[in-house]
Amino acid sequence: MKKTFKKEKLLKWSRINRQVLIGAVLFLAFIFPLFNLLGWMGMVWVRLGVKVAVFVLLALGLNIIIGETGLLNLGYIAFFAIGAYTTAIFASPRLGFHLPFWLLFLLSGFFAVAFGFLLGLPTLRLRGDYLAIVTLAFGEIVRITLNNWESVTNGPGGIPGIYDPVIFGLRIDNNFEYYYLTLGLIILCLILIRNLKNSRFGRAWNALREDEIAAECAGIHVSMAKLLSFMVSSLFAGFAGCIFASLQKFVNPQYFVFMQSVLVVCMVVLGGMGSIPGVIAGAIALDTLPEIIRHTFAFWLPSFLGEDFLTSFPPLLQNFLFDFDRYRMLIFGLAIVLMMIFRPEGLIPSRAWQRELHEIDPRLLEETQMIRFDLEEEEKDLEV
Amino acid sequence: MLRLEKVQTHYGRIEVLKFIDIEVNEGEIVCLLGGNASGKSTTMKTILGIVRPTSGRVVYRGEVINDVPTAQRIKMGIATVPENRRLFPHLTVLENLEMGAFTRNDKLGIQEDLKRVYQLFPVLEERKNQRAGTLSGGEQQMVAVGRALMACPKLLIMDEPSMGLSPALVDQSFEIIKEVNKQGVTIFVVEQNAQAALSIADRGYVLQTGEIVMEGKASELLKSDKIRKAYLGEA
Amino acid sequence: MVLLETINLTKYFGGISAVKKFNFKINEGEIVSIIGPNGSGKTTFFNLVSGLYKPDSGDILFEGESLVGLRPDQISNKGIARTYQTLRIFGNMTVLENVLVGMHPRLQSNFFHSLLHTLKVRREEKEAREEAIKILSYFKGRLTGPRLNHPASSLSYANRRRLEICRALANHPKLLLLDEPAAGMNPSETIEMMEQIKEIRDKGYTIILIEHDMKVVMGASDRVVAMDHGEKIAEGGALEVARNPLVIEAYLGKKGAQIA
Amino acid sequence: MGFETFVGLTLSGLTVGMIYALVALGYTMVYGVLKLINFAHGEIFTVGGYLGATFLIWIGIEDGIPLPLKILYVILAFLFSMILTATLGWSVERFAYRPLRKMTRIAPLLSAIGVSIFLQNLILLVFGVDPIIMPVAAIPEGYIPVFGANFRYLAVIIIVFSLILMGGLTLFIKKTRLGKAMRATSQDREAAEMMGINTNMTISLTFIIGSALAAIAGILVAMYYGTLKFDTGFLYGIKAFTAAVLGGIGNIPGAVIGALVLGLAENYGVGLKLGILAYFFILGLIVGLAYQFYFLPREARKKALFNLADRFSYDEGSLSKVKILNYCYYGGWISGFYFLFKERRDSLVRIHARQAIRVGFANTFLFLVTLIFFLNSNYKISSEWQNGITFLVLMLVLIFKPAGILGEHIPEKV
Repeated sequence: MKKTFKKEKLLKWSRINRQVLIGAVLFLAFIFPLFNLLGWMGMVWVRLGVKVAVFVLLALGLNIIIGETGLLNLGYIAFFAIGAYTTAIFASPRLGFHLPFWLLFLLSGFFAVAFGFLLGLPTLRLRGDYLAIVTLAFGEIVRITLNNWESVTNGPGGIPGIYDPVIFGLRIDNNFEYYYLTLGLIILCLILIRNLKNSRFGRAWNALREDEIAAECAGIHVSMAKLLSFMVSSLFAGFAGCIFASLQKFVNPQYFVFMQSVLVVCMVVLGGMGSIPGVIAGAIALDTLPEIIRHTFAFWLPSFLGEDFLTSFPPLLQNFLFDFDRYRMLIFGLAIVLMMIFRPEGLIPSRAWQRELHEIDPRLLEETQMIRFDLEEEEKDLEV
Repeated sequence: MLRLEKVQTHYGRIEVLKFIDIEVNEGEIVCLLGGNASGKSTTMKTILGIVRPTSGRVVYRGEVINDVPTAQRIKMGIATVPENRRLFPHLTVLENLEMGAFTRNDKLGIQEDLKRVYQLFPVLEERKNQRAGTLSGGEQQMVAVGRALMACPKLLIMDEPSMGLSPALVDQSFEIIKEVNKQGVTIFVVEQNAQAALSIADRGYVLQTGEIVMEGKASELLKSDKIRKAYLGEA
Repeated sequence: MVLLETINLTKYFGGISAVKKFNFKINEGEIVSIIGPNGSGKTTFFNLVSGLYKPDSGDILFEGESLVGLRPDQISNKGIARTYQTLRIFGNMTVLENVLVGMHPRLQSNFFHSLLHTLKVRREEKEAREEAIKILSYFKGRLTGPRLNHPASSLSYANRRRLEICRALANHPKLLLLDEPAAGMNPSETIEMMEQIKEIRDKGYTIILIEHDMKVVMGASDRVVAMDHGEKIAEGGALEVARNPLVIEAYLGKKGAQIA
Repeated sequence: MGFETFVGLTLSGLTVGMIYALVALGYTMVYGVLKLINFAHGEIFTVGGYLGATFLIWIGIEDGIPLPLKILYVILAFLFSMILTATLGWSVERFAYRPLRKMTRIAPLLSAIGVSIFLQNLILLVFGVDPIIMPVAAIPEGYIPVFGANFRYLAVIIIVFSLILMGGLTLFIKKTRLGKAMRATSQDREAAEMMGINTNMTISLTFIIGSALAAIAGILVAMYYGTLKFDTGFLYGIKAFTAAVLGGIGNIPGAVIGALVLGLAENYGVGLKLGILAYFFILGLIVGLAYQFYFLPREARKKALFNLADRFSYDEGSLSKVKILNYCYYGGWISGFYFLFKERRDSLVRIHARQAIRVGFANTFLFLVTLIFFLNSNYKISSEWQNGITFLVLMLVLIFKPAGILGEHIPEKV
């Protein structure tokens, strides 16, 4: 009796804390650009904020595939590219189109989803690791096509001069406006994701992740469910691509290399597969970390400790701290490996994956589990 | 010959075996009974060295073998017929048998043992170049036993030899166990089918959720009420 | 009325027949047990009926319609649900969610409604939840209360089997395939399970049961079919089958027959 | 296009194919044992090439050095690189994969990607963005004229050397004690352990052999093209993986055949006009089918060719219809549709009719592709698309025939 009471109280607390935390994070996200107006922070950071927001959107989309449905998509950046190029082609002097933004936005999403459908339809019955390779190949094919289809994409030269979006007569042309636009989109997507997660579709995805055969025999159309999750995640990538292209005013195939796909996978994995706070934290951390490190050692610390405090460091370390960008992928690669070994559920884990990834060999576990759970069961029965 | 002394085993933090004592004497057939999840396979894996005990001792012929690796134990004469036989399906029968003798280096001895196995199971000689996966259940059981015998064991551990076999084959398989025992191999059978196991064993142990709850002569165990109730399905 | 009928059902695995010319019939409201040694084709038969395997020849008729060539989810939607010998619950989802997944095909809400979480969806979800709890309370307090929101992997072995049955019931199947529902249970739980199976039948479900425990088979089933090497070797009332010499030879053994 | 060009393309296709095969063997062996796509294998290949080239530069191989000494240097470079690369492969398995062996499948896969990124960036940091250049003196010069095409000595060496290595590997796996232990481990690890096989050691051995082969391939590529870049391995890795999948993963002869097919396809693809490619398309299909047919059990062979219905004893009613349906396999899919609608009550006929439609559809598809190729027979593919072809092949194989040409060899438990 006593024990359960305590537990309930604890649960309540954690729920309240969660709400407070979400509120705080949202508030921070809203007032973040104001720091610039107050003069506490350079414009660089607002710009970084927009970039982070775009990647948060991307990571949230990828999380639907990896975290919720348990499939690995290594060509995710291709859908981002399709969204970005759609915007670039239909809103730039390149081919002389200039579609209104809302149409462009929907069109970017639509093309990304359409390609997701085309890729997903034949491939989604493949085993997990094969699917990873096929998506990788798809990503590369998209990039190669963008690189070579010069009549439309201008090849490696890219498409410059993308028009600013205009929403309700408001012309979006500075970083603040982009920031709030993306933030709004993120919040919208979060609501949609939450709705889906709590619906029959979200449950079907989770069931697929857990046990495909049982899910199929429970009446879930496996290919349709997988295709749906593939398409929803492509949709987010398409949206993100649209914003990205408008923001940059320029796209070229170099943005959409395989390493970018891996970067987004890193965000999801390091943050915590299937956990929305984790994924957001992962995206923020991986995007800002290099900048923060560089700024810390190039500006902030010297201003406190004197210009040449770094010279006392060994040259290799100096090089590392100043030029963190070069070491970024090296460290992320290492981080993935270490993470998989020591904390596979990510920094802010979701409950489900935590258990999933800590499972021992099921054959070995079978009998131990039974014993353990039978014991727990007895305890619980006594308790109640 | 083999003695488990106060053996305790964990998987992670979960305790599976709780201080069990088991003794197997030279030339005996000893059976270990237990239902699902009682820790039978863990006991077997502990003896083979695939799972290491967290405390207690495993003593084999007077030596403590707690830290001896599996390969070494097989060289010392402990061989096993795993649960569900676990043959290598894409290797031929001959290759499967050879895998049993993996730890041995004496070519002549291996050849002799091969002959001995073929004598015991003439079918296997006919099928020696067939893939093991294409054999019938009974033949697979023969390969599994033969493969264990190829290690020239002094102690043979059998994990659920009756599992997945029809009653006729179960009888046959226990006949084989008796036959092997007559040739001087000590046998430790882990079984769920109490009836069949106790009818050929000399002594028996009963394992329940990681603890030995009963032990004694096989004939006595067969008569015990508790056993009849729990394992022979009598009300 | 005949609910499920198989005609000369045959399935080969690499030249060996797992199920061979198997003719089987079950009427509405019956409990039929299938017994036989391991590897005799019982589970293969279930897999054939639930669409995981495609038969090599023969036909499966469910309410007069053929099931051959349908996907497992289509078959499930026609009203056949099953459990598994090796438990296949969704371990990382809660007990309640497991049952809700079982309800998936019955829920109507479409994708866009779910995306927007409309009133209709909310109402449907609420009703689904209530019904799921009702189904879970078949097994008394074992799966309800605080355990509703526990992950399914934290359940005991016996409760996982019960949960699997609840998941199967969630789709309101006409036919329930239970694969060794009492495996791994202790004698008293086994007896309880037997009673519950009968209760479920009384609620209007038809049940095919694979079971090794002869007590359950004897106690619960209206008819028994014995299989060996993929073929039917006997059929009839429980006692009749248990006394059949073929069954005794292939499966029960002399001692087993005495117990039965 | 002259005949010489064709011969030249064939020879370079074979050479490149052999190199792919050396890398593909590493993938296929690891997949056979661990069911893991070793993403880092491509990077291990690069490291091998870099180490070999660095060694040759360091030892100062020059044109003035007498030939035997040159050969000695090159052999030393191979050994040096193989040993270090094998150590790298071993440690990757030991530290990045082994701790994850008991986790769900996505964890080791992600770890492998992590290792791949780590190694690639490590090479970038240590050796810089500029490609490493193989000393010219280390590359054998000269060529043999074959039907008017030039067959470089190096290419001859690559082909012969690779054949010897693959032969040796096959013998090793088929005949030796360790090779059998490897096969046993890949089929049932726990049972192998119970036989006294040190499975950890066997798995390490798989990685060591695979990495050493990759190192050889790396040096050979560096010699063949003269340079190596930090990200060459990524592409070679994917191509070799494609080869492994094309041949049927886990299947060692499959990896070799897949690699040769891919090497030839790439070279023909960019060198030839589409019309000629169409011929090879069909040829490849026939060769693949013939091979698969050849490896069927003898009894099944006859039945597979002529009468699918005889495979099992069907009941009388459906039998004749199924027999007719068999002609659909060869005839086309219209009759399949006909039967599907007319006899939709008969489930057996339905299954076969669907299959007939599927096969018919695939045949139609192939026919159309071939036709398009012929119609565009003047069109030449630009060489930039070489990688695109690989990716396309990979996607098509995985979509239409994931088991590969020779079939997968991933043992299931009994």
